[in-house]
Amino acid sequence: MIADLAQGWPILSVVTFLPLVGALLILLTRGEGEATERSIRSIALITTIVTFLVSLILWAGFREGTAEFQFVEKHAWIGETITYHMGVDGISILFIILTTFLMPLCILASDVIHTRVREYMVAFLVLETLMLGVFCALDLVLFYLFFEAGLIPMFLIIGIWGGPRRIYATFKFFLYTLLGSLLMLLAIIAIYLTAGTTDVVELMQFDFPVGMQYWLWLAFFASFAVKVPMWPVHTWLPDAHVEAPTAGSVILAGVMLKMGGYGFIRFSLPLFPDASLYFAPLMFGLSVVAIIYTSLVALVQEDMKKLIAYSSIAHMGFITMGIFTFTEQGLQGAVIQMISHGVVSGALFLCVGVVYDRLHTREIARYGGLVSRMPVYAFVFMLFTMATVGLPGTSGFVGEFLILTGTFKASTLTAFLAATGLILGAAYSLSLYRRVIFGELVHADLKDMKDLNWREIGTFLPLMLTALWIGIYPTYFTTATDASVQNLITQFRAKIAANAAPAAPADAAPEAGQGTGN
Amino acid sequence: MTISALVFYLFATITVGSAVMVISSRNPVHSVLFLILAFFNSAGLFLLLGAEFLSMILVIVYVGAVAVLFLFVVMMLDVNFTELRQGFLQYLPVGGLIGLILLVELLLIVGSWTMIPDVGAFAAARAPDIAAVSNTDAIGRIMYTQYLLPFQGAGLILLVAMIGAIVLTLRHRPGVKRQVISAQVSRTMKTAVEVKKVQPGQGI
Amino acid sequence: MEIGLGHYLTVAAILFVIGVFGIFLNRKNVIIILMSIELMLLAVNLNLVAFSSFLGDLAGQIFALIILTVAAGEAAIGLAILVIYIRNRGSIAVEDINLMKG
Amino acid sequence: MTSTLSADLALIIPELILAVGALALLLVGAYRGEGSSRVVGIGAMAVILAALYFTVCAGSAETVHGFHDMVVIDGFGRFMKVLVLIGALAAIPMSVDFLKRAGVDRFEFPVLILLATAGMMLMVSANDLITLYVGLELQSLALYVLAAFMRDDARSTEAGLKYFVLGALSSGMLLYGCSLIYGFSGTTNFTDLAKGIATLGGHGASIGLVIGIVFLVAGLAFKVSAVPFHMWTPDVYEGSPTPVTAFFAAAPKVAAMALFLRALTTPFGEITGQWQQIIIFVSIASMLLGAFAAIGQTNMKRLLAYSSIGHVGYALVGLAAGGEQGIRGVLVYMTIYLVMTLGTFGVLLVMRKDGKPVETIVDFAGLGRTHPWLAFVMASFMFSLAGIPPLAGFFAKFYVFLAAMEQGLYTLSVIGMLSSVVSAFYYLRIVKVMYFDAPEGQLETPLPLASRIVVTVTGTLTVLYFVVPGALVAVAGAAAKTLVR
Amino acid sequence: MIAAIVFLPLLGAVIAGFFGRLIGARGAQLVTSVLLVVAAVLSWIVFLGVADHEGGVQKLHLMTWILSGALEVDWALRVDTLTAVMLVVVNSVSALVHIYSVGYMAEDPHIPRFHAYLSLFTFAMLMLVTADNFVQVFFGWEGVGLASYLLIGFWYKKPSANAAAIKAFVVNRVGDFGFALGIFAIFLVFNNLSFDAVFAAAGSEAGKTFNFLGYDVDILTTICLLLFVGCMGKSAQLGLHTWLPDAMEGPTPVSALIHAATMVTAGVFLVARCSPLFEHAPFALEVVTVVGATTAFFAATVGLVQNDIKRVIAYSTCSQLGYMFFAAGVGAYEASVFHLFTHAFFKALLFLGAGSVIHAMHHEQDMRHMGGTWKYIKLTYAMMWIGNLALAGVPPFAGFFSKDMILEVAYAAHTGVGNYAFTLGIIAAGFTAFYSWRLLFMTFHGEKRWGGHGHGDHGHDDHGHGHTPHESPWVMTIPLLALAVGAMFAGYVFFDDFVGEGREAFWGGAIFVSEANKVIEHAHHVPEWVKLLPLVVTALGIFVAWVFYIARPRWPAALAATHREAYAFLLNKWYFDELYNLVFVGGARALGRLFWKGGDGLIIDGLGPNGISARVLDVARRAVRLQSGFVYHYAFAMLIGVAVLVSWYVYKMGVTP
Repeated sequence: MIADLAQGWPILSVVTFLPLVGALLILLTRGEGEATERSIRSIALITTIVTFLVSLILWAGFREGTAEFQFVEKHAWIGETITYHMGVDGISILFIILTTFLMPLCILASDVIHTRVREYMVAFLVLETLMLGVFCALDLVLFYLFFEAGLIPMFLIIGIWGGPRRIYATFKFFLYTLLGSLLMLLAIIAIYLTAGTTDVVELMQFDFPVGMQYWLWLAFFASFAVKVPMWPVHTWLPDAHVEAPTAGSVILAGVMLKMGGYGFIRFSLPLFPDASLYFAPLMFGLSVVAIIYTSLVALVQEDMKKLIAYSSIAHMGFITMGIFTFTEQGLQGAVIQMISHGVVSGALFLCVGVVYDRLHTREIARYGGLVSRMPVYAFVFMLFTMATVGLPGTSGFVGEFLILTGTFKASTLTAFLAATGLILGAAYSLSLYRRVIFGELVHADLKDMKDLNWREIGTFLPLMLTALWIGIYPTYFTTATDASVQNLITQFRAKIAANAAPAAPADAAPEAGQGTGN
Repeated sequence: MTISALVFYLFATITVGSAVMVISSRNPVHSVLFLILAFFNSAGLFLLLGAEFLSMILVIVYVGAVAVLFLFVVMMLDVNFTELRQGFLQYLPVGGLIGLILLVELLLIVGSWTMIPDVGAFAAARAPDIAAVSNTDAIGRIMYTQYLLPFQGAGLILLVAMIGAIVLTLRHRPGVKRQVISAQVSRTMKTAVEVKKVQPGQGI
Repeated sequence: MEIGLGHYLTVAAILFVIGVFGIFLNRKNVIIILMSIELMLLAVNLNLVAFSSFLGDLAGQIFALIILTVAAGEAAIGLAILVIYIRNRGSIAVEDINLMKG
Repeated sequence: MTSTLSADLALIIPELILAVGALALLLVGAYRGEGSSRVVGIGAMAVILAALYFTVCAGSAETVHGFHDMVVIDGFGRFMKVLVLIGALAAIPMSVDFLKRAGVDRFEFPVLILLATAGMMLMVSANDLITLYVGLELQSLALYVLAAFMRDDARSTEAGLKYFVLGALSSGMLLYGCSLIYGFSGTTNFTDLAKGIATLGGHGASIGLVIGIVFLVAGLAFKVSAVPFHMWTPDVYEGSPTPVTAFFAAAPKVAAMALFLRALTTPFGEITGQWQQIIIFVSIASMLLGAFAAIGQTNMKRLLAYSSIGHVGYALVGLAAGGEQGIRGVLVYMTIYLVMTLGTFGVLLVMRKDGKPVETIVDFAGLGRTHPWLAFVMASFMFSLAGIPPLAGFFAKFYVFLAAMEQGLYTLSVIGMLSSVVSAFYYLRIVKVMYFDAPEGQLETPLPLASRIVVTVTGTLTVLYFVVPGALVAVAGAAAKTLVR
Repeated sequence: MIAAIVFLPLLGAVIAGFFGRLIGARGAQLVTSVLLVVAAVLSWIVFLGVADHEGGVQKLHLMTWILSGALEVDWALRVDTLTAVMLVVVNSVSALVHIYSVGYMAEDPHIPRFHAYLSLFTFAMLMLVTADNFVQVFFGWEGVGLASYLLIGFWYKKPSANAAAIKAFVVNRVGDFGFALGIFAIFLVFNNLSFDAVFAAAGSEAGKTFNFLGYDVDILTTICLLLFVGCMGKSAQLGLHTWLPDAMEGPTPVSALIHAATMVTAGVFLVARCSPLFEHAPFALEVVTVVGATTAFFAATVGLVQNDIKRVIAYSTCSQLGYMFFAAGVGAYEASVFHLFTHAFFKALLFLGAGSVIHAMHHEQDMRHMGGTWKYIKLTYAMMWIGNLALAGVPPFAGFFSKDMILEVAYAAHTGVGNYAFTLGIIAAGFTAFYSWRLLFMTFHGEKRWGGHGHGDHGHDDHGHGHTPHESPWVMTIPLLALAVGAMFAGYVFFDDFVGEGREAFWGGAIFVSEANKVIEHAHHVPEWVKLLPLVVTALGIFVAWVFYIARPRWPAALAATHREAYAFLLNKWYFDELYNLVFVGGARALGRLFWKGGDGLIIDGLGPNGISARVLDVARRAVRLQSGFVYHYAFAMLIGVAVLVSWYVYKMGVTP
């Protein structure tokens, strides 16, 4: 029934560009003052909710069990070869839902913004379109367009509504990301010149020469690694997070970081399998360093957002590690972890936002003992803290568990080192929680803190339910991705084998097969 | 050593020498005069090369117009020239070195010139036999045919120069009385003559 | 000793370099710079005429003619600009032409 | 090639319209005297529109040579001419208001623009070194005057003087190069040069010829303001009246680039290997300098000057790549660059504070709050200049680097990308000033209508270009095909 | 029924947690306690069913949990004998603790929260013991960790409680780290994570090797050792024990439930559950034995000198867990679980008794401020006696049966590690007796030290120290009595089923014992002196305690003074905490700071974005300086440009025509 609704119209384009319509509507509003502001908020909220609902129709119409792209739209765009090609498979659809799901919550959480509301909402809606486009695009140039364009609204969001050091942060964010992306652009051009197309579906059938793969892989790596961000190109993230307004942080952590991981899965693996295999140890190394290093750094942070930002880097380290295991568990784990992290870290930033809105500081030492004033908040915060710690039953566990399972297959040492992240993660998350929520209520101004209001509870509730849902019944999500991931791995193995066969069949077998159990 | 060679060296030496003086003499008026000298000698060189028309044009246009214009401006501008020569040598070493290198290279390059084997095949405007048609005549023949467009273009350039010079320098000073011919011509009796009845015993 | 093309080209090259010299060695007088430009154009003309003569081709002379014409216009414009500049600043020292930099 | 004069004249109808129109308007102005600038301006726009009409619609689509092969009319030329005319067309209305307020609303201004445009048209279709020179000088002389047009303004006259002196020097170099080319190949005609180089083989590419090309390139690089022949640009851009700067940055640059392309491609296409290195060198130097030197500028016009130097560097990447793809890249780049530049200067011209035109970056502070639409458009231009998708500037870069990568110019491409990150920094700074800083002072209202129209049109084109990017590319591709045979 | 047993506590937790304010403290207590009692009754029914050999293995598939390729994990409940034993232990103790808490926590403002936590804990523990795959065990494993964390930190205003809570969680995480790796290794090797499949295939993997961290190692040994790391964390074995004493910061019922009877025994449970794996990994078993024995000894020595009443019991727990492990290590899993079973009763009894004392003393925990209280709280006093007797292994109390069994199997193993364990076990038994009666004497006998003097130096809430101790209300004493019954009779009643002749029928495959493993058989036939020796050392221990704390009260201080260093060593728990704080906590913080300020700040940002932007600005400044404004400079630049290009071509092409 609902499934049929999704057919017969360009639903992907509608989902993608619906927020733009909302943005236009907001631009058409006139005047200043309370009433206008309220109507702007309502338009934004309604737009994002409608987008979410449409994306749910998409979700309902999605057929599981096939690796093919669905809801495909393809129109000539730049000439004949570079097309407007949209489509989703089991991997990308989750990100679309994640994005549309987080957006209304962000709009809700933005009630505290009172300056330049019109621009704020427009920026967010435009950003939503661009993010959705990234996950729908099946053409490299189109992808790049969305991928890069997202910088603009984010730049403004951090820069206009951000904290005191917002200029530094937003410039760092923008230029860092731009640098990586431009190298990817060159690689896209090289791909176009070599393969004669930028269509992802066609490219997946294309075999790049192995020598070239390395360069292309590195160029894509430059972009995605910055976006993820991987150590050592991660330093923009803490700054950006600290300065961004709450909703900006949520989107940044919840969706934008995922673009990097998504990129690795969507492009690096299927397009450059040999290079991916070749560089997998590098990815493992960097991921492990990210996990341990940033966890340790998170341990000594004094700013709540910075701590969570560093923890994000560590979590993203798990993701990059999982992707390059080339195992089903690793890849699915990475996807689940990305979704989970999107929900959980987004929620954590919202948690920070809640107290920030009340006290206007994020310094951990300024808090303490909040539980006696804000029990509901303490509960919410606890739940997400546990999710980020990776407690079984929450979403955080499933992703990390699958990733580590996959990683253990690929490299026991990597898994061993990465698993120390479990310990460190617990240490910094709990110490944050303790310092903010527990202890004696010493600061006088905390005595007047109000507990969550209904709007805030309404914001958190869906997130909590999702975090638990993924934690308790992740199969719902893994079955969606299953066919795509399996196809990805099959293709990957086939390509590796094909390329290795003429040269040296002996040492070319993917490492993933080691171990007696297989 | 033929006469023509001697003449060439004479002209060449004077040209180069006066060119040096143009840029190094202390008084701009002297510079202009040396420039004129250089032009004259170049005209001589042109003659040696058989370009009689250009030679004359050089004298007429350059000496007669451009150089005089320079002289005019130099004289017109009431600038104290006495201190205008200092600091000339500050950049000489480096500049001189680079200039010298460039010069040597240019000389090497022009020294490498050889007659193109089949020049007639694609030359732009093959010169007619000098015995049959004089240089001026030959130039005139192609000037208005083959090279009509650049010739007209050059005309436009002169127009621009004229407009430009006027736009930049012409000033209507307020308070200066001017003759407005059209106004004079268009005067009628009505506007020009006012008839007043003068009452007896009273002034106007 | 036959006077060949090389001789003329040498003279032209020297003139050209002197012209260039005049532009950047001169720091006190803009008018000299304008004259240096005339020297450069003269050098070019000499080049063209010499080539024209030795190639037996009139295009070079036509080119030189055009250059002569244009140079006259150029001189007029240059001097006009110079005149208004001096009206504004009261100086023609090259070193003073330095309102804008960086 | 023999042809009747009337047939030849028919080829250059747009140029004739411009020249004759300029003369006619000169008479109108002279007759009506002071205060006729408005009428003359409107007339000039009409003349340009007529020229535009004949450029686009009249004439055959084929390549035609005329005036004893002194000019060539082809798709490439037509494309560039359209750009030039658009640039000129936009410059006139934007300047009228400005000059009136500055007290120099003289009717010669539009006339000079018309004449300069005629020179540019000639440059674009030049097929001979002599035509090239004549066109170039026709343009340059008019521009020297325009730069110094505010003759009572010290900076304007200084700009004029600098531009003139250095321009003359560059002309000298260019001419020296022409003379060498002529001497070492025996002809000034592009078609013949190509033929000669092809038939003479090693003789064709003698050292003298190559050095001639070097001098020629130096002269042309000056006109497009490529490093190291760029030094005049910041000073002249800053000093000249703003509408003149807008005009400088738009039309002459396009024309000079067209000339650059034709003068290197048509006659010397056979020996691309010889001059490619110069272009690569110049291109890299321009991109880097454009990126670095603009950082820390406080004057908007000066910043845009450096920015334009950088953009020339990017356009030259396409030329360095050469071939149909490369030329197409340059054409696309110049088109988009023209639009962005006109728009940016349009914004600059719209703004006046305290009775003075706005020039410094600080004046943009808080524009996002006081004039959201203007700030939005300006921000779009900035992001577009930085090459951020989905704005037009991205596609511009995309096509030149596409060509460069195709030719295996990887180092050049990477350097280009890196420098575009650096340049993004200062573009962002302007956005930052507009959106993140608190407003200072009020803009004078009402904002000039003409500039607002220009801003709106160019802004819309820049923002919405991504919707149908293929059209321009197709046209540019067809145009490029006519140049590269 | 199984589902009811498992999910009733969860229901209680949810009701008490979310609607605590609605139903009030009384309501929350009532709901959770009743639900728990129901669950406990149901567990006994299940247990008795199993004990009557009616059940066998029951499985209840709830739903799929994780499904990713070959990895299939279900939510499922599995009941066999081992589970049934654990169900009984968990639910019984938990129910009693719930009831006890009604009294103990009566003055606390957060009663619903406390009861919610307790029930939540119970749920997690039940999930752990009913798991039918490793991941679900892990779920319960971490779940109890969470509940433990919440309960230890229940008094969130006390910094020490918060610190202890985090410590408990993090140290447990260290164990979980090993456990998780073990699970990954199992999946790698067996491609499956359900108990049935893995255990069925275990035999065929024996002796094979795989690559781990670059070394070729025996598969099962590695897996078992990794799993054992998890067990060490949860069961506070030497090295990862530091959290347990600190966990005493939590309310006493919590200590009784979590840190004595249930959660800490999860490690033992896991070893027993994984007996099919351990049986094929002899080296791993040896490690288990050595660690267990050492812990038993170590904790006993530390227990000798502690002054906090709960800490003494905590070390005692630690020590007893050591016993259980070395029993398992020598292959007597049944004995191990038997001790677990009996220990649950008497240790919970001791804790609750101690709680009763503390309650009576108005939250005074330091034994040096007690003494002479037996007259005021006679019932508690009696309960403590029973508990101590059971703990010390005095017949016929429960501890006697299980503990002696363990010592006997250690002896009967006739291996090096077995003898090691036996020796240390005997010594620890003596120590156990000593510190147990030391506790008893210091608390209940001697002079009154609680009369309001000398209290200035401790930091507990010091309300009402001057009051006379009073007996606890009936809600607290009834659980004590119930547990006392268990502490007295659990050993005797179940001896036969657990480790006696009926054991094979009783366990019915829940515990796998290889053909060659006849250690329990042998244990029944050890020499007499082996059976008597524990009793002798126990008696000795009690006697020494009597001498020190009743007959010659000055001796302990004198002894401590003469052996100052040894005393300090024991008092400071062998300096484990100091070492860990220095190395791990301090190290991690120092490294974190180094990476943050040095790595991120100086190196990455310094060389990266900030450094590059600074260089860019330098270059920009220099580039701008070139633009001097002088025409001749500009001309010069052009000239140089041309000269360079010309020179380049002259150099490249030469000047030959």
